[in-house]
Amino acid sequence: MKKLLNDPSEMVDEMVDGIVAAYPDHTRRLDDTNVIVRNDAPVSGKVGVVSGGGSGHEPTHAGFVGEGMLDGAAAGEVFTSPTADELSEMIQACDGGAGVLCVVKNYEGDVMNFDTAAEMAELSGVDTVEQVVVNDDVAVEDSTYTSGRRGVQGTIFVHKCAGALAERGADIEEVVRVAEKVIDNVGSMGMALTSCVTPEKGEPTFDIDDDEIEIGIGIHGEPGVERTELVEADAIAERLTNEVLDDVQPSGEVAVMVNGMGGTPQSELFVVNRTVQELLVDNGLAPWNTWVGNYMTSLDMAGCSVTILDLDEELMELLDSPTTAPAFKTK
Amino acid sequence: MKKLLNDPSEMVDEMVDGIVAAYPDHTRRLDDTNVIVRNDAPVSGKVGVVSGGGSGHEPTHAGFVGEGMLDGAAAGEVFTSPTADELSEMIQACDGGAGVLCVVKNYEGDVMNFDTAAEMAELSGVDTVEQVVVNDDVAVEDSTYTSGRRGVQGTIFVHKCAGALAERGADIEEVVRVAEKVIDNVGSMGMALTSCVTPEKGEPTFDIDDDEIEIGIGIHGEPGVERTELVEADAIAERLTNEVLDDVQPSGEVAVMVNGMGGTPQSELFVVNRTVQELLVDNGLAPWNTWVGNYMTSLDMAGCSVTILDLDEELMELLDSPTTAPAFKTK
Amino acid sequence: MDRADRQHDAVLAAIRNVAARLAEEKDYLTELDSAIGDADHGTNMNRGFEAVLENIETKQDDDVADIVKDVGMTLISEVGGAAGPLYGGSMLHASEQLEDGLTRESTVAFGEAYLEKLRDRGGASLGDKTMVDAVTPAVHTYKKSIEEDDLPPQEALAKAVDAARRGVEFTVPIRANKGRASYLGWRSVGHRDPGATSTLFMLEALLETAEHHLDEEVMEES
Amino acid sequence: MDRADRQHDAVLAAIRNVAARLAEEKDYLTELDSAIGDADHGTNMNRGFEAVLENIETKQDDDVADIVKDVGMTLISEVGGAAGPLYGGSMLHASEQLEDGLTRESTVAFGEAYLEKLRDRGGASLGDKTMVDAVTPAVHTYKKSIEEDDLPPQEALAKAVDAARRGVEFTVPIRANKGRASYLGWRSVGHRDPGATSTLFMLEALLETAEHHLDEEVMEES
Ligand SMILES: Nc1ncnc2c1ncn2[C@@H]1O[C@H](COP(=O)(O)OP(=O)(O)O)[C@@H](O)[C@H]1O
Ligand SMILES: Nc1ncnc2c1ncn2[C@@H]1O[C@H](COP(=O)(O)OP(=O)(O)O)[C@@H](O)[C@H]1O
Ligand SMILES: [Mg+2]
Ligand SMILES: [Mg+2]
Ligand SMILES: [Mg+2]
Ligand SMILES: [Mg+2]
Repeated sequence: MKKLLNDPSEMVDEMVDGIVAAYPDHTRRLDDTNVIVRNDAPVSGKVGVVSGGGSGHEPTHAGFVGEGMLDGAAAGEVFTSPTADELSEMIQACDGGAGVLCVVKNYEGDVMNFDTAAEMAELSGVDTVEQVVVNDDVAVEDSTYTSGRRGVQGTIFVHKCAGALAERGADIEEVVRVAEKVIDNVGSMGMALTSCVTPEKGEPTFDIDDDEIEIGIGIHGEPGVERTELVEADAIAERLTNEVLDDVQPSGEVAVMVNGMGGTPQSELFVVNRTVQELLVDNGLAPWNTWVGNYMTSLDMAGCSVTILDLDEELMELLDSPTTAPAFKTK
Repeated sequence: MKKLLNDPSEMVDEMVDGIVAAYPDHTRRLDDTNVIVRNDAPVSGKVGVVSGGGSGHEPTHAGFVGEGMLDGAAAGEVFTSPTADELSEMIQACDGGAGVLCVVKNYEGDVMNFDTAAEMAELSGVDTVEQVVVNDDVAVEDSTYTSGRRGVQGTIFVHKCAGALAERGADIEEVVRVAEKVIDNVGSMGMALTSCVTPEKGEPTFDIDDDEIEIGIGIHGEPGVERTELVEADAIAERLTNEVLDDVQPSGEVAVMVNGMGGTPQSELFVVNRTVQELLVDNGLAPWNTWVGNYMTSLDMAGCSVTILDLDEELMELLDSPTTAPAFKTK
Repeated sequence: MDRADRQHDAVLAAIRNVAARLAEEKDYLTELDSAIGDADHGTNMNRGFEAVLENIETKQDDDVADIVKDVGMTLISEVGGAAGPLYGGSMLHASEQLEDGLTRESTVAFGEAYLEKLRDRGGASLGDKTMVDAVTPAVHTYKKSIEEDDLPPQEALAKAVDAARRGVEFTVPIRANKGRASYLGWRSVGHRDPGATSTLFMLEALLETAEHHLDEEVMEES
Repeated sequence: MDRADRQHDAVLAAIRNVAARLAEEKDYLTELDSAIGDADHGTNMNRGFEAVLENIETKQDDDVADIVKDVGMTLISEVGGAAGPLYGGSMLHASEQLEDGLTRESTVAFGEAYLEKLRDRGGASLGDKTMVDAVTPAVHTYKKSIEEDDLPPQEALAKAVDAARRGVEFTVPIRANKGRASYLGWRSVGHRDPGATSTLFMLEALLETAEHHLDEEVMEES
């Protein structure tokens, strides 16, 4: 498998350089880490909002660093949670005295490393470190038999709403409240046509035939919850949308994300979006705004995900307030 | 090759529906065409700025329709110029009485169809239809042996600058002047790791080995100007950047686009960007702003392109003025 | 059936034959366009002629010139790309020559007008590795066969097809100087031009039709 | 060489052996993680132990507990993912038990502390198809072999390795309830757990080291 890389083991390091080189006005890199923070971090008196996770999901998370969104983003190795010491450095660098909220996607590695990092940061003098865990993947049963549901694309809406509220000077309880509100009202589900290829392994993570698809995949090239035969885009759009709607049960205006997994052309995402929107309207919902594109990817995997967030006035206003984060465009 | 599609021959039609469904506040579709225009088109007294071309390059062109950028975008079949009659309808729908500028990428099909469309639109009462032809692809020799150089990613900067000036109420001569200024100062070059797969054909357009790359490709799955062995990302970044710099010969501040061809993860684009930026600085240039992502793609092709625009105060200001176009985020 | 009716039927039959042939050759033409273009020529032409077939159902009563004009307009609005304006525009322009029906003279005039518009619109010269390389020898040969050699129309057309075939073969060893293939530079050498090839297929379908529907009588000066 | 020096050397040798074994098994572990996880476990562990190898060069003079502690910290800051805090955190926590060197008692206490931290941090129970399934039988067996059966340390360790191997095999036919593999539900059945397997490899490397570097004398109570 061919990739635009130098030494694969240097990929994350070089990528982080490349991100900061693209957005030097907004971002800087913390020395000797793979952490990117806002250039003006810590913003005194503002609650810091940070996130992080394995690499391979770009533009997640670094693309969401900017005024009105994230203060910091930590990049782990590909699909591997960042280590606790880097996370702790990020928390410290983004603490303007009003506390730091960590937005964590629900994976045991991420949760455990963020937990450890919070302890370390508190020992280093950060007053308050809060954590919210995003678990929007409705494909996964939330039962005693799993580690809870995974966190996927809904996380981006958490970043935006929490980041916007923090930017306005809200205190940490308020920021946590809004983050939890998004988490409670968002659901996602994804599918794959192909496996991704990780730089180190250089081969597909899973084998899949030319007439098969995986339904209910995560963002790490894990197999999905079900393998089915290849069906048309409309059938896929219906399956994903209906399962998300069943879970989220929205009632009025919704925010929608039709996300590409990295290897799928945007034309196909729009074909999917057409049917997603039809279903929403059929269900009496009002799509308030829609994002179509590659927002939280799985390297070069072909496939898509559908995310739906049930909105109220507060969330609409927060989603729409300005941000300089390069990967998020407001309505 | 698996794709998120229904009937491949309905792809463009369904995609156009899906685009308008995603951005209903900004856009609408002209009946019985694959043309998307600003919801409020024609804007009375404003010069209309329109573009178009084959599909398969999303978010180009529809993603650039919005206040401050394009008034209209016509989508042809995949990699096939839109037909003259649809182009003519677009021109008429975007004529607010101050004339319409057509931004055309230099392909014979596009140029011939836009030429015919302009004649048709003028017959239907549009006073002034102007055309600029973008030919920024430095990979192609501009000689009597070619049809001139191709138009590629630099076109997006033309849309933005011309669109911003038109939005401010400039007359058509002024808008043409600025479009030509961008064209004179921009260059691009691309490469591919893999061929794209068109929906109708369902197979790679060209064969390429696992240890080969194509240098100097266009955006239609055409083979490039040269096939070489697979090299590291740094070598690729150097080759593309140096050839573009040689051609554009910029001197101070530059705008940069590191564009993915559709199938390349953003992480890899950032690895490329790192080296691009180093080279720019080594050449005494000041990168004023950089866009990294999928802007003008070739379906699911893996690869990238580098675009450099030599800036002056006017172009910086125009690039940075606000636009609601979903696929373009200002600095 | 009078002469006009027979001509009318011949033209409709020709269109159906061309459409059928292009449908058959769709994948092959796209294959040729994959090598030196963007893999859409077969799809483009087939889409165009499918629309033509639909349209002529409603144009059964038009005269020969109007039918050909309508084919040109349909191609312009359905094919897109480079082939759309070239095929469609040339046919539209040349259709005028058929206003008095198909005669030895009018078909020569049609060919000449077609070639003229093709060269005008696309700006390609002979040897640029485009459809011009197939059209030019066909038109020249047809004209000479009719005007100088006084051959019957089918024979003249058969010679024209043969000439076009040489034109297509001639595109193989030369470098493209127009169209998408020109971006390949020397790498275009060794490949058959898709547009020249589709031109040949159309001419072959015309010849086949002529063998069944045209005889000297039908094309006699009225 | 006195007892402390021999223990010191044994620990360094053990670390090198473990690192070498994980380097060898890197692709296999990643392969296992491809089937039910995200294809990084081998890379993660290998990256961690490469860093450990570098670090111990500068820690040659530390005592046994400090060296193990340092290994834990390095794993925490280099491995990431789930394995980093689990392996690193457990080792860091358990290292305290070695403050008075390697003895029959201290090694049992180390194992117990390691297991305790592992279960605390990850919240997994036996049978959840995680590394807990390898660590638990190993620790239980080692403790019983030393405390009840009064076996020599190597023999106890050999039994522990055997126990871990059964634990690893036990992960194959059961459903995952923790970690990434749990998202697969029933589809996880039939696959070997990567973390349990890397645990086994580490124990095998320890046993190999013990056979060369440890005898009863070295581990006698001082
Ligand atoms: N300038 C031109 N003059 C004459 N023929 C041309 C010209 N440009 C392209 N062609 C013809 O058009 C053919 C390609 O048509 P098609 O693939 O349908 O359009 P596109 O090149 O836009 O994809 C070429 O094989 C060539 O014969
Ligand atoms: N909660 C847990 N408790 C114990 N072990 C766990 C837990 N979660 C994961 N593991 C172990 O970690 C292994 C995976 O490690 P690794 O692949 O490096 O991390 P990640 O799952 O973050 O990619 C699993 O095979 C399993 O043995
Ligand atoms: Mg991982
Ligand atoms: Mg084309
Ligand atoms: Mg073509
Ligand atoms: Mg893993």
